[in-house]
Amino acid sequence: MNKLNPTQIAWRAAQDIADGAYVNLGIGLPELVARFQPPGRQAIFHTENGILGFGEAPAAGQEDWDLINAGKKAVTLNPGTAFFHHADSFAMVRGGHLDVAILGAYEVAENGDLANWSTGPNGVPAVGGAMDLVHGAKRVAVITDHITKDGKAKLVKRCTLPLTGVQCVTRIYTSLALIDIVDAHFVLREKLSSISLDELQALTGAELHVVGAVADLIVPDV
Amino acid sequence: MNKLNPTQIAWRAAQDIADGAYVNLGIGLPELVARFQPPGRQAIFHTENGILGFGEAPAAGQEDWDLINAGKKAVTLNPGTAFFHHADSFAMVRGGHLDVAILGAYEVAENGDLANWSTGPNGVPAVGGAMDLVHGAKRVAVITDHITKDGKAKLVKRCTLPLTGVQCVTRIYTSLALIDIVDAHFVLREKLSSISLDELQALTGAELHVVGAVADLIVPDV
Amino acid sequence: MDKTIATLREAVSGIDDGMTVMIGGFGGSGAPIELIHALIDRFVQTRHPTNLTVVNNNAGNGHVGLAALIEQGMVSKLICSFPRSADPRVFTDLYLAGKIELELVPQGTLAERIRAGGAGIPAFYTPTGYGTDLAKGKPVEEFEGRPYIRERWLKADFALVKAHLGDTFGNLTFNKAARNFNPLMCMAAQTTIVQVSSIVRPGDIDPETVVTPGIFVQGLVEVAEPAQEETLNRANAVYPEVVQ
Amino acid sequence: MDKTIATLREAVSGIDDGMTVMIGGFGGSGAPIELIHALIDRFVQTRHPTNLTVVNNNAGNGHVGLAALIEQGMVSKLICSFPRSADPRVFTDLYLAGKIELELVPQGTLAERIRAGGAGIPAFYTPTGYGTDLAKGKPVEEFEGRPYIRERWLKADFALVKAHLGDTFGNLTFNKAARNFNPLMCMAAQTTIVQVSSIVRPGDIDPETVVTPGIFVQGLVEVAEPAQEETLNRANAVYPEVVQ
Repeated sequence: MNKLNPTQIAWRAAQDIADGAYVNLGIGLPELVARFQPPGRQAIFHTENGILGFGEAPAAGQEDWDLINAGKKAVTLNPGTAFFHHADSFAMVRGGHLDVAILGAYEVAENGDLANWSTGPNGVPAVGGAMDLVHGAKRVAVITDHITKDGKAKLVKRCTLPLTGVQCVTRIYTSLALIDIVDAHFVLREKLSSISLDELQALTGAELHVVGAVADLIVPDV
Repeated sequence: MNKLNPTQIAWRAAQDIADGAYVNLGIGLPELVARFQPPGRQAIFHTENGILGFGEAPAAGQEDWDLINAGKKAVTLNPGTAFFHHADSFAMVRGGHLDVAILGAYEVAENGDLANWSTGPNGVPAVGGAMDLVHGAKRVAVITDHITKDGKAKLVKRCTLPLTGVQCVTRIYTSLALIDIVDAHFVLREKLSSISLDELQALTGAELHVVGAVADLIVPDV
Repeated sequence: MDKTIATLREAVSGIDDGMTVMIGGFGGSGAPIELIHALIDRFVQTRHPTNLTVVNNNAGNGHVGLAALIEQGMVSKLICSFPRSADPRVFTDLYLAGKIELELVPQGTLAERIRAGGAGIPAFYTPTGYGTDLAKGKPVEEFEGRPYIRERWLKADFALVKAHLGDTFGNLTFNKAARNFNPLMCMAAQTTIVQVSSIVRPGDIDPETVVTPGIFVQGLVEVAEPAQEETLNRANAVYPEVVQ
Repeated sequence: MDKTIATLREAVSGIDDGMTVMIGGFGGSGAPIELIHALIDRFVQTRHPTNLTVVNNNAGNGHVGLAALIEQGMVSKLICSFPRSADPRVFTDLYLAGKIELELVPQGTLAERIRAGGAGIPAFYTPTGYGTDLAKGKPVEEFEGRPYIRERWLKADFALVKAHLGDTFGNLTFNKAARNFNPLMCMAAQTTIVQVSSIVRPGDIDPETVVTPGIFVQGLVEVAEPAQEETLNRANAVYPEVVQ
């Protein structure tokens, strides 16, 4: 099946970030979003561990291990950075000061519920800042493959995995489509032209609503 | 009647402040305490508006009006000062980090209740930081004249004026005596040798208990 | 991105009738006198904004700054801890005449309520005020054997704040004890407007020394030599100046 | 007054069996490796302290620092947000064997609970975690139409913290993002012990740039060139070193 690679999903998500936006990117796939700021726009990236305005990864061997992001990867500084402690950092999050948080997902439900921190009772649970981010940012978006590796729907009617937050996600960027959550419904905004609505619906665990035109999801080779 | 002047009461209170103690002094009479640090001891003074370690008043004409205390009087800086915002300042207070707060009083009750912010419903009420200080400092002491200007007791059985805090005062430095509050009783520790216990009791609105020896309250001419 | 606003007039143009406005400062230190006066200028010309709820530690001193704002009749309610000053006549007269509402809040509770508003904490418990008149009607709860009262967050439509340096991203430093309520109010307002002595480029402020990160600031206006309330009052200044 | 402590050994000498110890850092950045190792040294010699409750964002990485403390069996309970790392074997094995208790707390809630402990706020409401497994058993309350859960403060007997500069009064600065939980833990512990790269005189730190005022610090020990957890782990270091 023709689908976007993770970098392409990240590219699409990056197009919706305004100039000057304050953005938190989850660990892993969401981190790719920072690579694709459209020309003329500069977002300011927040990391939970107390940096606003960090930059790209340093060259290997140039790491300063006191200058890391939430994923504990080394970063660099852009001009205009600020450092702060964890309580101030989460005041930014919880207080609604971030414009957007872009997170990964195990499951997203049509009512906006998100599950992205625990795959169940086995192993060691770890939550980090995800539960804070979903209730803090003005807009919570998810970027994810449309289905799991073994072909199950990740966009579902109700989450089966432990929740990260209730009714918090408003937009989902997948490998096949761009879907908004409106009034507890999935509303299809864009899809790859190579997939039909019926095919997409078959890969989605809850009804896809169409309100007005569905645009083609067009992404460059990145 | 022979009694201590305000400066002498302040001198006595200062003798109980340990080296390195963090101290908040209320506006007015308590401010005098800072003048009498015993030799070899250095207390660090906290002011609600965000300074730890301020020093004496500047010479007239040398004021920096961004460098003031809670009474809005100009101060100077000692080496080792820190500035911080109001929430951090009251975290110090409410969080129990101050060793002692020394406050003025309209009335103190034998159960430790303090009234020092309102003389009743007339005029404009103003509370400032007093209500925070009484519940924050490890030790809350009062310095006050023993009786009001018109001869009424300030040390009372129950406060009649609006309370600043309940059961918060543990020591009272007056113009005649030094009294601790223990298990909701006034316990007399020191008194001027020129006044008898009966005379002192007559000027006090609740019973003075004597537990062990009562020392002479001896203060230099300051 | 550049958060610079060209003029004081433009900086206060978004404040409408009935809004809640936090005004920084403790007495005169950290008080954004020029922003307040710009708001008065607008009122003198347009009769707006009015019916404001103002949050400040005090109630003004003399006839400049916050006192002048109150004197113009623009403020219908004041939330503060200490409405006394060397010259509190303006507030006192209106208050005793029943023409301005007062919500008196202990100073530490005021600071914490503002921080809570900025930090997304709708309510918290504090020992401050328990058993006093200022706790009347507030929920009480015991934790570990000690009673506490519940206080609510405080938020605002606008904050008018004074800082020292600000870069164009809105990162701020403050001058000495002029910090006080200013960084908290930056967090708690929908729109925070800051007057700074100097607007500098991103990178000109050491990231270790930023007190208020730019995320809490929406607009900056440069006032190179700000007036100090105490100095104005010692000169018996009145705002707006009475034209002879 | 001089809060300097001469040796690492002396700096950790007050920590007893069963105590709650906050340990600063986020992963390796800001982690007080030398203080932790001094505590391990004491345990190796005396079999104390043990049965500790440790508060940290993580659960250690590799076999140094916090991971080594856990590996020694000194920790009976961990309160953290993210017990995963590049090499989490030490914690994972003990946890899956039921030999260490875990209290998992969302990261922002963990930070706020620690700050609340330091600020005398016994409880507060947060939206974080509402409707999730981590909110089970916690009181829920609605404010302005939105549900929140109530969280309690977190305090400790000791905090072990890493800072950059410290003056003899205990005023501290931190290095970049090594700040993280450190200033909060300084507030929330009965006794805060700080390792700093350099102890300086009062006045050597600009009062505008002090991050943690000395009132929150009880003892300072100088560790001029502190080890970094990531560097140790890349060298496959183990603490205590196995003597051949």
